[in-house]
Amino acid sequence: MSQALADRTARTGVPDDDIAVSGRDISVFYGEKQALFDVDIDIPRQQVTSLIGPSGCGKSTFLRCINRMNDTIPGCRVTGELFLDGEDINSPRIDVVQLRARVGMVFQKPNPFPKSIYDNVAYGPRIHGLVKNRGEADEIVERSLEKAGLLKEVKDRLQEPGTGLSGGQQQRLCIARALAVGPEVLLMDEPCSALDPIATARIEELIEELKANYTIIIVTHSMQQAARVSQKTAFFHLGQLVEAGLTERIFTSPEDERTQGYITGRFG
Amino acid sequence: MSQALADRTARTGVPDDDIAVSGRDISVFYGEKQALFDVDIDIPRQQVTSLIGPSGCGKSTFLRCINRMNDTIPGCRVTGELFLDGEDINSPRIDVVQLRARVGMVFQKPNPFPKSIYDNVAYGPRIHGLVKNRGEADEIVERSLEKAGLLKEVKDRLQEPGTGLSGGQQQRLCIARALAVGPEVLLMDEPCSALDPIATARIEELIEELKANYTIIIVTHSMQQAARVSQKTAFFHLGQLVEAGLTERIFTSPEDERTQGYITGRFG
Amino acid sequence: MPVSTLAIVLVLMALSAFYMGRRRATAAQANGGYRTSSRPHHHGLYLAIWVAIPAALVAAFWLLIQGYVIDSIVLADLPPAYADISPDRLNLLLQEIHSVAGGGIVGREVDDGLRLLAERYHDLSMIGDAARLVLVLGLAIGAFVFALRRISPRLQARERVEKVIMIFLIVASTISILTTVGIVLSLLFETMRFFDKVPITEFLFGLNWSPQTALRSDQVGSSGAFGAVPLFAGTLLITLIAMLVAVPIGLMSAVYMTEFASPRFRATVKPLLEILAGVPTVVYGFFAALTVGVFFRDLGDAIGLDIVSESALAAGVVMGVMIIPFVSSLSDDVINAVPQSLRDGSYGLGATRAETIRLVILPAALPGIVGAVMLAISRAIGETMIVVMAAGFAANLTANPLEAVTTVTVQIVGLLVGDQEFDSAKTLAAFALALVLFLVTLGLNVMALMFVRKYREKYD
Amino acid sequence: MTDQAINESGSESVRSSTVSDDAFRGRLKRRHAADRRFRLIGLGAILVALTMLGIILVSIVGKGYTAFVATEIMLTVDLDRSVIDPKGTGDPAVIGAASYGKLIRDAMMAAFPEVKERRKLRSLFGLVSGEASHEIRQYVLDNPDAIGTRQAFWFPADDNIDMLVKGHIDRKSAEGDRKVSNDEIAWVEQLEASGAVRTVFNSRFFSSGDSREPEIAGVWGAVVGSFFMLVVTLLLSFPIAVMTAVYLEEFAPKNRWTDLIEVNINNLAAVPSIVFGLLGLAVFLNVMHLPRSAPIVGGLTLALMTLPTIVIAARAALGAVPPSIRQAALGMGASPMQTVLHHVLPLAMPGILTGTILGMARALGETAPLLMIGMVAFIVDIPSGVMDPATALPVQIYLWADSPERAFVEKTSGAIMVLLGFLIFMNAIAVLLRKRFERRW
Amino acid sequence: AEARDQIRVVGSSTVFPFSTAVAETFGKTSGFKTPVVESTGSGGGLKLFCAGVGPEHPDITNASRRIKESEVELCAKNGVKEITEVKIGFDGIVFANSKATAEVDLSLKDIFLALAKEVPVDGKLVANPYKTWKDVNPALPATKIEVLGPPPTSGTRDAFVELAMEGGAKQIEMLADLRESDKKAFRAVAHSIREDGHYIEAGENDNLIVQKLEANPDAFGVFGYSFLDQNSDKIQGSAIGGVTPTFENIAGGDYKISRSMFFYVKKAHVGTIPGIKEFVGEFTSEDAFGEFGYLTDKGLIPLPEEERAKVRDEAVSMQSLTM
Ligand SMILES: Nc1ncnc2c1ncn2[C@@H]1O[C@H](COP(=O)(O)OP(=O)(O)OP(=O)(O)O)[C@@H](O)[C@H]1O
Ligand SMILES: Nc1ncnc2c1ncn2[C@@H]1O[C@H](COP(=O)(O)OP(=O)(O)OP(=O)(O)O)[C@@H](O)[C@H]1O
Ligand SMILES: [Mg+2]
Ligand SMILES: [Mg+2]
Ligand SMILES: O=P([O-])([O-])[O-]
Repeated sequence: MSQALADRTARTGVPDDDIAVSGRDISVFYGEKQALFDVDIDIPRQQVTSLIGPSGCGKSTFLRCINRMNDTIPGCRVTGELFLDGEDINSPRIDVVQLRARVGMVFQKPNPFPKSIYDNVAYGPRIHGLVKNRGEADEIVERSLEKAGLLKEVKDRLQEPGTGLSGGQQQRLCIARALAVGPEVLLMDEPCSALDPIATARIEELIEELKANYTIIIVTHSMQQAARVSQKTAFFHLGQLVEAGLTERIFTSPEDERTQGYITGRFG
Repeated sequence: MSQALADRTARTGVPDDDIAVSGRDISVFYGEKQALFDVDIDIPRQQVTSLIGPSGCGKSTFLRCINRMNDTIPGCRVTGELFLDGEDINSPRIDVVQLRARVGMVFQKPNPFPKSIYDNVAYGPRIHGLVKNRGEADEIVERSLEKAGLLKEVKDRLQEPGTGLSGGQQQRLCIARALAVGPEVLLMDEPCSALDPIATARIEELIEELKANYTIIIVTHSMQQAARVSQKTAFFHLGQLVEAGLTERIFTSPEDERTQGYITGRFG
Repeated sequence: MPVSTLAIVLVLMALSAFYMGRRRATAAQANGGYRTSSRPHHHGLYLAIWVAIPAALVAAFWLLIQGYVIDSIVLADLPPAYADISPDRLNLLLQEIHSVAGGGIVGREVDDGLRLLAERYHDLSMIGDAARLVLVLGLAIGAFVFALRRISPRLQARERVEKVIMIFLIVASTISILTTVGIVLSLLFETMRFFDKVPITEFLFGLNWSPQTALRSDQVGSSGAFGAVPLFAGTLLITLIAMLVAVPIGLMSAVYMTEFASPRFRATVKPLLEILAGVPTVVYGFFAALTVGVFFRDLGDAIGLDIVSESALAAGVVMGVMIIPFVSSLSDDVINAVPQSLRDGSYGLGATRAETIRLVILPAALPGIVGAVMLAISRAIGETMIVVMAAGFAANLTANPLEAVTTVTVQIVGLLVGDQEFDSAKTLAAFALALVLFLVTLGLNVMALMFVRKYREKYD
Repeated sequence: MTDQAINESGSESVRSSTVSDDAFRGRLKRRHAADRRFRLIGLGAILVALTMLGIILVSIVGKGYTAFVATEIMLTVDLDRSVIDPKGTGDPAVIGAASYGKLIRDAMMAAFPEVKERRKLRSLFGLVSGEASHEIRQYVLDNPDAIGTRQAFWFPADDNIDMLVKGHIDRKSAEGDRKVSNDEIAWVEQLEASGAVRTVFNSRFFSSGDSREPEIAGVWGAVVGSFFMLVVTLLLSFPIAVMTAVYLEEFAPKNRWTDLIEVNINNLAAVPSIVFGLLGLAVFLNVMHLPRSAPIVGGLTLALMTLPTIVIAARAALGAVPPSIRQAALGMGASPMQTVLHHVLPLAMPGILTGTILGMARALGETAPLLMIGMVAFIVDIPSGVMDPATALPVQIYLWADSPERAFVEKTSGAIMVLLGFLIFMNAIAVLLRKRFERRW
Repeated sequence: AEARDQIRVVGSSTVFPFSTAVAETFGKTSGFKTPVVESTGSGGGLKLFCAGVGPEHPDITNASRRIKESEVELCAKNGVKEITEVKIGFDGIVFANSKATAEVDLSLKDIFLALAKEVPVDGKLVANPYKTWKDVNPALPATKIEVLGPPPTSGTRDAFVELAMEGGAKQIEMLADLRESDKKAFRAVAHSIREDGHYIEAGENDNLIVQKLEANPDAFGVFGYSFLDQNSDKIQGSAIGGVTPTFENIAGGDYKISRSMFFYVKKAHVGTIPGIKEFVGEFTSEDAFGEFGYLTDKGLIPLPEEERAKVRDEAVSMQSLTM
């Protein structure tokens, strides 16, 4: 680990403690099939990093490495090293529960629990003991729903099941649920894919706000969105990290021709 | 029915037989809650119609009326009349199975069957008897996957489960599955929400192609996409159809101020 | 043609009808290029149904009545030798006729009269069999021709076939109702006779059960008491103990198998546990009576508790062991069916496995788990042998699991297989017990249904 | 999150470095401990259940494995023509009617010439099973040429001798305390010394029907009876239960009537099995006049008993299939029936099969309802169809367990082992099927 | 209705072991099919037997007690008018305990006092206060009274109550007086067994009781003689009034607690169902129920010789039962 860390500054030119997440030689296999190939990446603290790339290129797979969600997929194997604040998250000393509390995630397919909207949001704070009583829980639920831009639509039906919401509402519910725990790093797998422009704008604002305190990694297919919200962008292709760097640079003068090809393709 | 039909030409200015789907006074209730209010709409044949509007406004709900998928939601009640090629689809003489074969649907949340990729696509043609033997099935599967832009990625793993695909791949699989049946009308509920620009472009091309023979209704949150692919656009708000018309007109000179507000909001 | 051959012929005819229907529809489709929602195999099924079902129904009906009809024809004009036979011997005469006609032996000389009757019976049977054959095959062929004519591109064969399937489904569902009606009817009359002898209030609210009534008329005996409360209390107590064993062990086993264990472990352990459900209850009975009961008694002796060896505890614990797989396997299946995305959602928030299971998975699987538990409770309430052997017949009204109690089922079995008399309150009590138990469990189930309705979480 | 933290960070932060602070760590420790406990409890639960299973199996096998071997005694029998066929007719009817018991008795007296006293002779003749004379008879009928020769035969020993040889009777206990006399022990020891006693695999146990003589009693009749019965049960209960479940869960309108059916089915599961026996008695015997003691009646009765179990399990399994699968299929233009047959039912199949396993296991092990329909009976002949009188394995066990003869103790356990073998075989098939259908989504 | 060529026997579980042994031998030697013998209990058997004539009804029923008048009436009502009764021997009911404990000698009075629900104390009937055998009779050990016996639903229990309990009650003066004055009241006392845990109503599985006695040396059990015979290495029968339950004592009538066993033949079926006569002949042959017959090996206590001859004659000639 120390060797790898030592190399880092040299390679990235970013001082160590500005790097929240850094991956070295990350490969992921689903059974026989390799989905990620030797990814080396550094993700700056308290900034927004976008992951872009064609469908099936491994963005979600990479995202799931960061909070070790890949552990839950049978037959999935991750090699290489991934550091969060300088700690190897795959080391046995790391507690995946704490890791996942620190690294929140919004999934690509909205997956609300078959519980009430309220309980969906209150779930995280409750299990982590962040709330002591009903009052605190109410507050945190309200605040999180508000941030995710859902409060207005659901405030008079908080006790109805989360599964009865529209697709976009479900997605915002999942965002609220992740925010309620107050993670340090937030992984968002296409958080706006089911959202209309207004809701999208709301989420982008939120991202802007959160950036002050959180490290955010967002998978998006909208290059405009990537350009709007992120400071850094990483481009994946066929399981490889082709190029990563400042968003501006990636969009204006990509080094790799695959990147070039992708971003100059028709817009999404 | 006849009265309603008679009214139509007058109202829309479009000759009858160019209208594929037309709705009159459609309201939808989920239990007590009303989700759609008296929607009157005409959807032209062999064109693309976009449904836009903020999340939760009832786009999916309306889409599900057209192939009567709302029948499957317990407690959901639809009133009003909906005509497909002049036939009332809610009439008892209509066979919903045949209706759904004629009106294909791609759902907002990808829902592949827990079967192999191949079987996912071949399922529709098989039950509708569109294929007689393995060879024909192979062909139709290949063609549909190709059209949905998925073939390249999955052609060497057709026998693996469809649930093991990435989010975007699953969505394209669902599109391929719907295409395989060769419906007359295709309902697409945010078909590109999980897709990258290239795949999106592929689907948009496909829509362009299909338009020649199919009537397509697409829910999208991307106004650019609506502008690119559709000839007509309908804007929903809080369960009401606020405005519908030629896409160009809607985007350039909306009549209703809610539409105005929505399309001049920040872009998605 | 014997019945089995006829059945096989019908099946073969249905099969060929299926193929023909399919062929014809395929051909029509190739020519006409039509499109309906019916596939060629639907047409095949349509044809097969027409061929098989009416014919099978008629055959079954014929079979049912042929015997009676022929018997009554044969008996209608008896030869003079049998003219004055008493009605209750007719039955025996028939037996003899059947025996002789079938070439079997009879324990007496076969006289002419009998032989004549037997021949007549034989002839009539042959005629009946032939007529049945002709009718059934004729019907099958007729239906085939009729249905084949109707096969056309326009025919909505799938709808018809599905309608027939639906009828089958509905008929199947009503079998449970018929079973219930059958049970109630087979209990009701005896129960009413019982309540003629013992007032219903005494039965329902009496605290003393002691069916020590005399069985013989020359035997006076004590009058006996028929207060069923101790039996129901005993049933409740033992069921409760059984559930205290089975639900935690079963549920935790299911949870461990689905959420913690490797698939290999699960694949081995689950069937192993299922063996527990199939060990004959007699074996459990011996186990409870001789091993567990004695073990608890000795344990009690060691710590200064007075535990009888027929304690409710022993019977309940062993019964609990028996029904573990009802809880574990069924819960395992429904837990396994909870979509992975829900687990992901919870893990992604930093929940531990235990939290995910308790707060997300179990609630989502609740209706199925309640179903499993209800099934286990049902099994416990209805179980007999274990309790007969391990807990015995002592009707104590107590909530103390260390004492002996008895259950409703024990008494039912005791009363029914013991020395019985057709109209003594003692024998009739079994029917009353069964009926009341039936009603009590009905109440329990209504409550369970309402519970599930209330707490159901529908995922997806 | 402490109150202070909230105040400090204000509304700005759900943000909580709180997930890294000490309080959080402390809680985390406890949560992990709880998690480990939970896991251990799970493992413990399985271990408890398996231990119970182990204890039961061990006690059965420990008592019963000796049922699979039988003691045999060798006797040299003179197939005396003057006894078997004095006139030399060669007519099987004559040969069959001869007194083979006498041949055995003669052989015994020849082996122990010193025994003369009438009473002692009686017990000497009792060393070999009464079956010996039937065996000789069969042998002579099959080999008429052997008449007049002397041949050595292995005969099954009497049950008490069998118990003695297997060590279930203590040779050292006082004579009055055991079923074998000192003389008998001496004779057996003499035979043992000359190698005329052996224990062999008890094939008769697996091939013959019931008998009142433990040494020749077998389970085959009961196995066949159980088989016929379960075939009837399975053929009826499985399809009917699945159809019922499908109708109720997928098609039936949700109204009072279907609620009634649902409650009713659940309630049927709680009906004591003996009451199903009463029902079977009333309906199948008294109304439909099917024969008593026949597997078809047993099968029908058990089918009614098994039905609710499978229905309940199947409904739970169908209900657990996510709605999105149904939506997908319906959206493709599959009819509701096709949706169910193609997608929902296969996905629910593991649960349905579990219910079937449990229900059939119960049907296989059930005695009480069979009491009422005449299957608790002594039946020697092996049934050849569902209409023949038959008994079933659990009934055989029940009857043997209640027989006075000591030798039936091991037979009882042996029969239990056979039943468990039957059960495991039956379950194995279902488990394999179930595995094929199992998947997570 | 199918033709039947196989005898069907139903009835008492006590007679079952003997009836089946006869059936097996009959099947092997007679050329007829082996009869099907069903264990339904005496009452259940008679109920089936009396349900009517015809192939669907049994031909013979076993009983461990005599048929009751009401049952004969029921039979007659259903057309079963002629019945032949055959008495086959005795069944001793023993009072036994584990060999690990000392043998005891009980009087019927001791048994009554130990097991009755109410016993006379100082001229009044009170709920049975005795806890140990010593309380009942100072000569007995001071162990807790614990008796495993059949439940009230069993025929064995009826016989035990009638022979042992009632016999014991008669030996108590006060109850003997009561018997003179009010027979009914006397019987109510004599026939009621205590229900406070000292008498444990075990099932009808006698093997189970034997094994429970082994596990619990202080307990006594009430069951049939054959089980004592087969388990003489583990359990011992208590002497009743100085007489031990041995084969000879029961056969000779010295041992008081024993009852007769019967079977009943439906005469109407003789001649129609093949083999009934022969079966009855086999059952009543000296080889079967005689002193050295195979049934005695199975635990049957044979009738005295003259009675056997009489029974045989009446059986073979199918003499009708008259009550
Ligand atoms: N099954 C249901 N039960 C109850 N309410 C529902 C259900 N499905 C949708 N709704 C409600 O109906 C309204 C319209 O939902 P619909 O799914 O049509 O929205 P939408 O326009 O598709 O939104 P989105 O873009 O977020 O998918 C929403 O308020 C939603 O919460
Ligand atoms: N559970 C799985 N089992 C097997 N293969 C998988 C699994 N999940 C993903 N894959 C494969 O791994 C590759 C990368 O998948 P991933 O989900 O990371 O793609 P993605 O970049 O997120 O795509 P999208 O934008 O479509 O969501 C794909 O080829 C996919 O088919
Ligand atoms: Mg993805
Ligand atoms: Mg929607
Ligand atoms: O079965 P029994 O009537 O003899 O107790």
